[in-house]
Amino acid sequence: MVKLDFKIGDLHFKNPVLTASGTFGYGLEFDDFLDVSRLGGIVVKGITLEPREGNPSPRMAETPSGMLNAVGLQNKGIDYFEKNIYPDLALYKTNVIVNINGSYIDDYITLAGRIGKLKKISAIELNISCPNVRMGGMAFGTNEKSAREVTRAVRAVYQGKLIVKLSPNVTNIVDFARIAEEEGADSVSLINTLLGMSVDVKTMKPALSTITGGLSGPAIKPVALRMVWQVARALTIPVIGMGGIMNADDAIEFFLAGASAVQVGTASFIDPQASVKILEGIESYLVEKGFSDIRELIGLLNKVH
Amino acid sequence: MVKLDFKIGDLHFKNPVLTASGTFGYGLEFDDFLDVSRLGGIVVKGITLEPREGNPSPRMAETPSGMLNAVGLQNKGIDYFEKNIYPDLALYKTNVIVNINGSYIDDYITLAGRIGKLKKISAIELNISCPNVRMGGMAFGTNEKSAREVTRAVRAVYQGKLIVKLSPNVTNIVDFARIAEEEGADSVSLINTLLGMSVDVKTMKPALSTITGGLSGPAIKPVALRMVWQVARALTIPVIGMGGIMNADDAIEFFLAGASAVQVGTASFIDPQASVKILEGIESYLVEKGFSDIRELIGLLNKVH
Amino acid sequence: MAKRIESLNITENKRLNKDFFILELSGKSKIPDMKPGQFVQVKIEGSPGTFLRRPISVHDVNYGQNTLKLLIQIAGKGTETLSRLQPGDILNIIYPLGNSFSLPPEGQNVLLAGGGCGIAPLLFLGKYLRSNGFQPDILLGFRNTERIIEFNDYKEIGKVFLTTEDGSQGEKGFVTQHPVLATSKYDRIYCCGPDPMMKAVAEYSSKNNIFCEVSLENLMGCGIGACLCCAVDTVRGNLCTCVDGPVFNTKDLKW
Amino acid sequence: MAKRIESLNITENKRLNKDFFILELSGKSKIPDMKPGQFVQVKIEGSPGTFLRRPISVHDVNYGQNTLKLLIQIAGKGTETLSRLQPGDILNIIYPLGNSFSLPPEGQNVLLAGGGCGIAPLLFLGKYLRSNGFQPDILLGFRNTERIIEFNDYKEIGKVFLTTEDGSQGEKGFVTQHPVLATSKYDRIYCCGPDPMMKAVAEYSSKNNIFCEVSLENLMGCGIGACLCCAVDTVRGNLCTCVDGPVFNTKDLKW
Ligand SMILES: Cc1cc2nc3c(=O)[nH]c(=O)nc-3n(C[C@H](O)[C@H](O)[C@H](O)COP(=O)(O)OP(=O)(O)OC[C@H]3O[C@@H](n4cnc5c(N)ncnc54)[C@H](O)[C@@H]3O)c2cc1C
Ligand SMILES: Cc1cc2nc3c(=O)[nH]c(=O)nc-3n(C[C@H](O)[C@H](O)[C@H](O)COP(=O)(O)OP(=O)(O)OC[C@H]3O[C@@H](n4cnc5c(N)ncnc54)[C@H](O)[C@@H]3O)c2cc1C
Ligand SMILES: Cc1cc2nc3c(=O)[nH]c(=O)nc-3n(C[C@H](O)[C@H](O)[C@H](O)COP(=O)(O)O)c2cc1C
Ligand SMILES: Cc1cc2nc3c(=O)[nH]c(=O)nc-3n(C[C@H](O)[C@H](O)[C@H](O)COP(=O)(O)O)c2cc1C
Ligand code: FES
Ligand code: FES
Repeated sequence: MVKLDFKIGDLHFKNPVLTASGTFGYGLEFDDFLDVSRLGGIVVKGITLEPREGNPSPRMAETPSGMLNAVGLQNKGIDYFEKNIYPDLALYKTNVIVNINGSYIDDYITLAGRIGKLKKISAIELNISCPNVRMGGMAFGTNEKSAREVTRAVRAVYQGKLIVKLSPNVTNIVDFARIAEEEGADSVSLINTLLGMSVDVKTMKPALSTITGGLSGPAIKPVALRMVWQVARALTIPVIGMGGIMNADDAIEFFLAGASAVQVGTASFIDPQASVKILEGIESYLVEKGFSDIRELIGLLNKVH
Repeated sequence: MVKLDFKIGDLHFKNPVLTASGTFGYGLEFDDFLDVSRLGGIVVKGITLEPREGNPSPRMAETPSGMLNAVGLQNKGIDYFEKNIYPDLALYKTNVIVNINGSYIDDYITLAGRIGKLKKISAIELNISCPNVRMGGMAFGTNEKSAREVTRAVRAVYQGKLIVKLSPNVTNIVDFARIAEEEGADSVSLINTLLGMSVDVKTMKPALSTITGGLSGPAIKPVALRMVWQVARALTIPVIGMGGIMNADDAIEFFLAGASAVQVGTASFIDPQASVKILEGIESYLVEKGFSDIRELIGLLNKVH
Repeated sequence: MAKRIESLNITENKRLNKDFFILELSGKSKIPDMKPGQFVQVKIEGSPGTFLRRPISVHDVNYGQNTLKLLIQIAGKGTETLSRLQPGDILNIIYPLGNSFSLPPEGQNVLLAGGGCGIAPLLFLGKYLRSNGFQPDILLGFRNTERIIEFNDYKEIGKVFLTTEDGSQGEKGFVTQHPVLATSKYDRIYCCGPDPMMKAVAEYSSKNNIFCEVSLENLMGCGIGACLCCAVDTVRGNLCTCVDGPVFNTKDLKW
Repeated sequence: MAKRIESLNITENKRLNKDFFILELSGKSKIPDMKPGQFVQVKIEGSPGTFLRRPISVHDVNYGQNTLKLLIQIAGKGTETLSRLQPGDILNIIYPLGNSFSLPPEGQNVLLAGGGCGIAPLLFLGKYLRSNGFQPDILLGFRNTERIIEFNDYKEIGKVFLTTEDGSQGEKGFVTQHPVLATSKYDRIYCCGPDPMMKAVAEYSSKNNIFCEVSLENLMGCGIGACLCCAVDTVRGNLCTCVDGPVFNTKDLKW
């Protein structure tokens, strides 16, 4: 038996395969396909204080080896979540992490406070890719000052584990990772989607109602892997890697580059069982290569180079 | 007959299809496959003052819908170029643009001065993606100060048309485009490759000798298109778009987003005739849609939105 | 019925005309119960441009023979790749997905209206209605003779009326212009087809106070309610085409 | 010879064993003159993971029948997709590419040494040498019996010697351990195979002062000298495997 578990601080994960926010619903959508409790954890879809309708259709476009989305954080808000969704989530025998979003720092603070009261929620994933309304619409996660402020504010009110999810749309992602670590984050996760765009040449219109949207899927894997490698070398807190992971080999690339855990995103759309298949594949790989603990794999690339 | 020509200042291009630096050799490698003079122009491979051996093998890796390269500007230097390559290039009946690179601002200045003496070279493409040795290895193109300095320095010594090639590995590419325009560039071209990485899980080693490398091909098209759209809305000088253009439809997406011309890169590896096929495809599209001049297409998306 | 992911065998690929074909699939294990209006998410192998699955309606089900049919129009790379499948090939699908057309109250007079690949779910719906004691009329619209899809199977369900836009067969014009709408009185219309057709039928129904359900198309990321990419604007806010639909009562849609 | 890009027809796909197959291609127009050691860049259709072309050596040419053969080992997704090609299918290639093995001075004693898919260019080279009056010996190395590729065609060129690593056929060990190297005196060795084999042969040649050419493998972006991705470190600096090679004199290589 290979050891697969990992920890963020004292929070234990039985294995390092999680699902990425916005790509796995509330887990419940996948109950027909797999035993969600087998996973190391699930990150549920992005939540906001107030209900949000999200963006108009069309909200997605297929691109070479990837997809663009412009969902726009459609969700029913924290009240609904607490009342109607949390009770079901509480039944999962795995870590449930909530991805929080806001336009103002106060939104984040209130949300984090409310989530902090939900016993079964293991951690918060702080999504700083939202446009910071007070800072003129520039995303929190692409501005060092507001990234620091929002992390500090949430850290001050939230006692659980805090994972800061980094935006890849920056010159130097390591700067942002360092800020998160400095401000007391327990872990960082990366990458969120790359900002992209697609045009329908038949209609001569943008493919998305919002013109630009978030690019995910295998197309972004090389960029994601590079960023995880850079960040893992610079930080001491665990790094959760994601971006285009479709199979076990993809996940292993991230471990070798220094990720302590991975999140499976877009892959779940194509194969709802992708996450457990990846988990099984990682286990086989470790056995085949003669490792007894996944820790031996993590950052092996950094040790050699 | 549809009108396809475009201008950078008073420099005339018979059509808006160019080839991207580093992907079309010196054009000569393609003479067996197409009549290079049919193209609007070619941008020859990156040149430096001194000869460069480039990086060790392996220099490339395939990724989903893309490729990573770590060529490292292998070239024989300006002396060799002037003596042995320029005479052949001078025979092409199209614009020949030279992509210049350096580690110090002085390298760029000397190179630009020498290129300025070569009558047949229509323009310089200033590649600011090289690491700026004096600024601690951060690429010229990802630091506003050094981007400004190098553009200003080259502008001061070069009378021909100056195209600044922008790096996509920045938080806000529009800032860099504006700097280029402010410093007197006649055009900007974008995007250069995204910084990426790939790991061979069999050997547990990086796929490239340099660990990270430049991602090109269809995978990056959504990011490239988004950046071209952003930049074209912000500038008044012509924008040359590139990144994953494989066929005429891809090119048309860039025109609709605001590009005045396009460069075909990685596509030429898979089909050495890709550039002329794209040119023909653009022409058919315009005829089919009832346009008589490609100018009607350019930035149509910006006009609508 | 629980959703599942399964690799089925292609038992037949029947080409109907230049653009349409029917795939017959058969599974090793018993296929699940499906309801008319539901769809499957098809995985497309060997098509580099096709990254995501494609939604296709259930066209027909034969529980006795454990087979399932899909009627598919070649619309792009994905469907083109599917059109080249051969008996013996394998097709991975996620199914059954989505809600379904509602069963009318006893004795109602029902019309099924469809056009193009939108006729796909109507065969299964028609058979289902027949087995529940209804005698639906069927109104099919096509662009021209060349585009007509063989509809003999529909004749076993009820009377079939035909329109073509160029008048080359049946009545000339759109389905909403067919005289049967004036001569017969329908309580319900079930419609599936191109957007403009569904909108016209919805308008007709609304004017004449007829209950009308349509099966919407939309781009889909997942098909199971996880990605929220398939939003449709309704009086109850943004709903998912894939789990709240694809069948919607037209009075709920903000068209 | 000018390079060209062309779609050829598959006329045969012959499976040799679990891993190897031979594609025979035929063109409508006359195939160009090719030289032993040259290769083609193959476009792989319908393989989502395979973005770039794949380099494959010319295994055999029959100008009379206007056909060309490729001997291919299944190494990954691209070659796996090629292995499923059927007669009648089309294969787009760019060719002829690269330099070639040099012709020996008259009367020289020549050995062709190959292993695995590295034997591919040696058949064409052997036939070429024969037609120029040479009588090369051929030394083939394989891992084990299961991996042996049928080599009857090679017997028509010259004497064939065999090694397997496990000794299940021929001599046991690597090609450089075959006794023929001790008993015969060769003036030239042409070698193609896995890197360790070529290095061993190069070392043997260097020690015994034998002229030795190897055909290198490398990852290729373009195959025509445009991308500089296929660099090989030589005494003359970085050269391109695709245009300066794939054939190199081992004394030029910085191994
Ligand atoms: C619930 C549902 C049921 C469907 N049932 C059937 C059916 O039974 N038979 C059938 O032939 N088709 C059906 N469709 C439509 C089918 O999904 C699309 O035609 C198919 O996805 C196109 O894929 P492609 O790769 O061939 O085309 P692409 O190359 O992806 O696109 C070609 C063109 O089709 C449009 N398109 C792509 N996907 C969709 C989509 N999901 N809905 C509408 N337009 C789209 C694109 O915008 C583009 O203009 C259904 C769609 C939905 C949502
Ligand atoms: C000049 C030249 C001539 C060749 N001639 C032949 C031939 O006649 N017959 C034959 O079977 N093979 C030949 N090869 C090797 C062949 O190109 C590779 O096996 C093929 O590209 C693998 O593609 P794939 O998609 O199947 O494997 P991938 O999935 O791309 O890779 C599978 C494995 O093969 C390795 N690999 C991939 N491409 C190459 C390459 N170009 N060279 C070496 N290793 C590679 C990868 O690193 C990986 O470990 C030749 C290579 C070169 C450079
Ligand atoms: C449809 C969709 C919705 C998403 N919603 C969220 C979200 O609400 N919050 C968030 O932090 N990330 C969101 N993401 C980003 C993913 O969590 C993940 O960071 C990204 O998709 C890259 O991983 P992948 O390539 O494996 O999908 C979303 C992605 C997709 C495709
Ligand atoms: C092998 C290779 C070498 C390149 N060399 C250069 C170079 O020397 N100078 C430069 O400005 N860009 C270089 N580029 C970047 C391309 O010019 C282009 O910006 C990039 O590849 C994106 O376009 P594409 O996706 O169409 O290839 C190179 C790209 C590749 C793939
Ligand atoms: S397609 Fe994903 S929610 Fe409907
Ligand atoms: S493969 Fe491009 S230069 Fe050799």
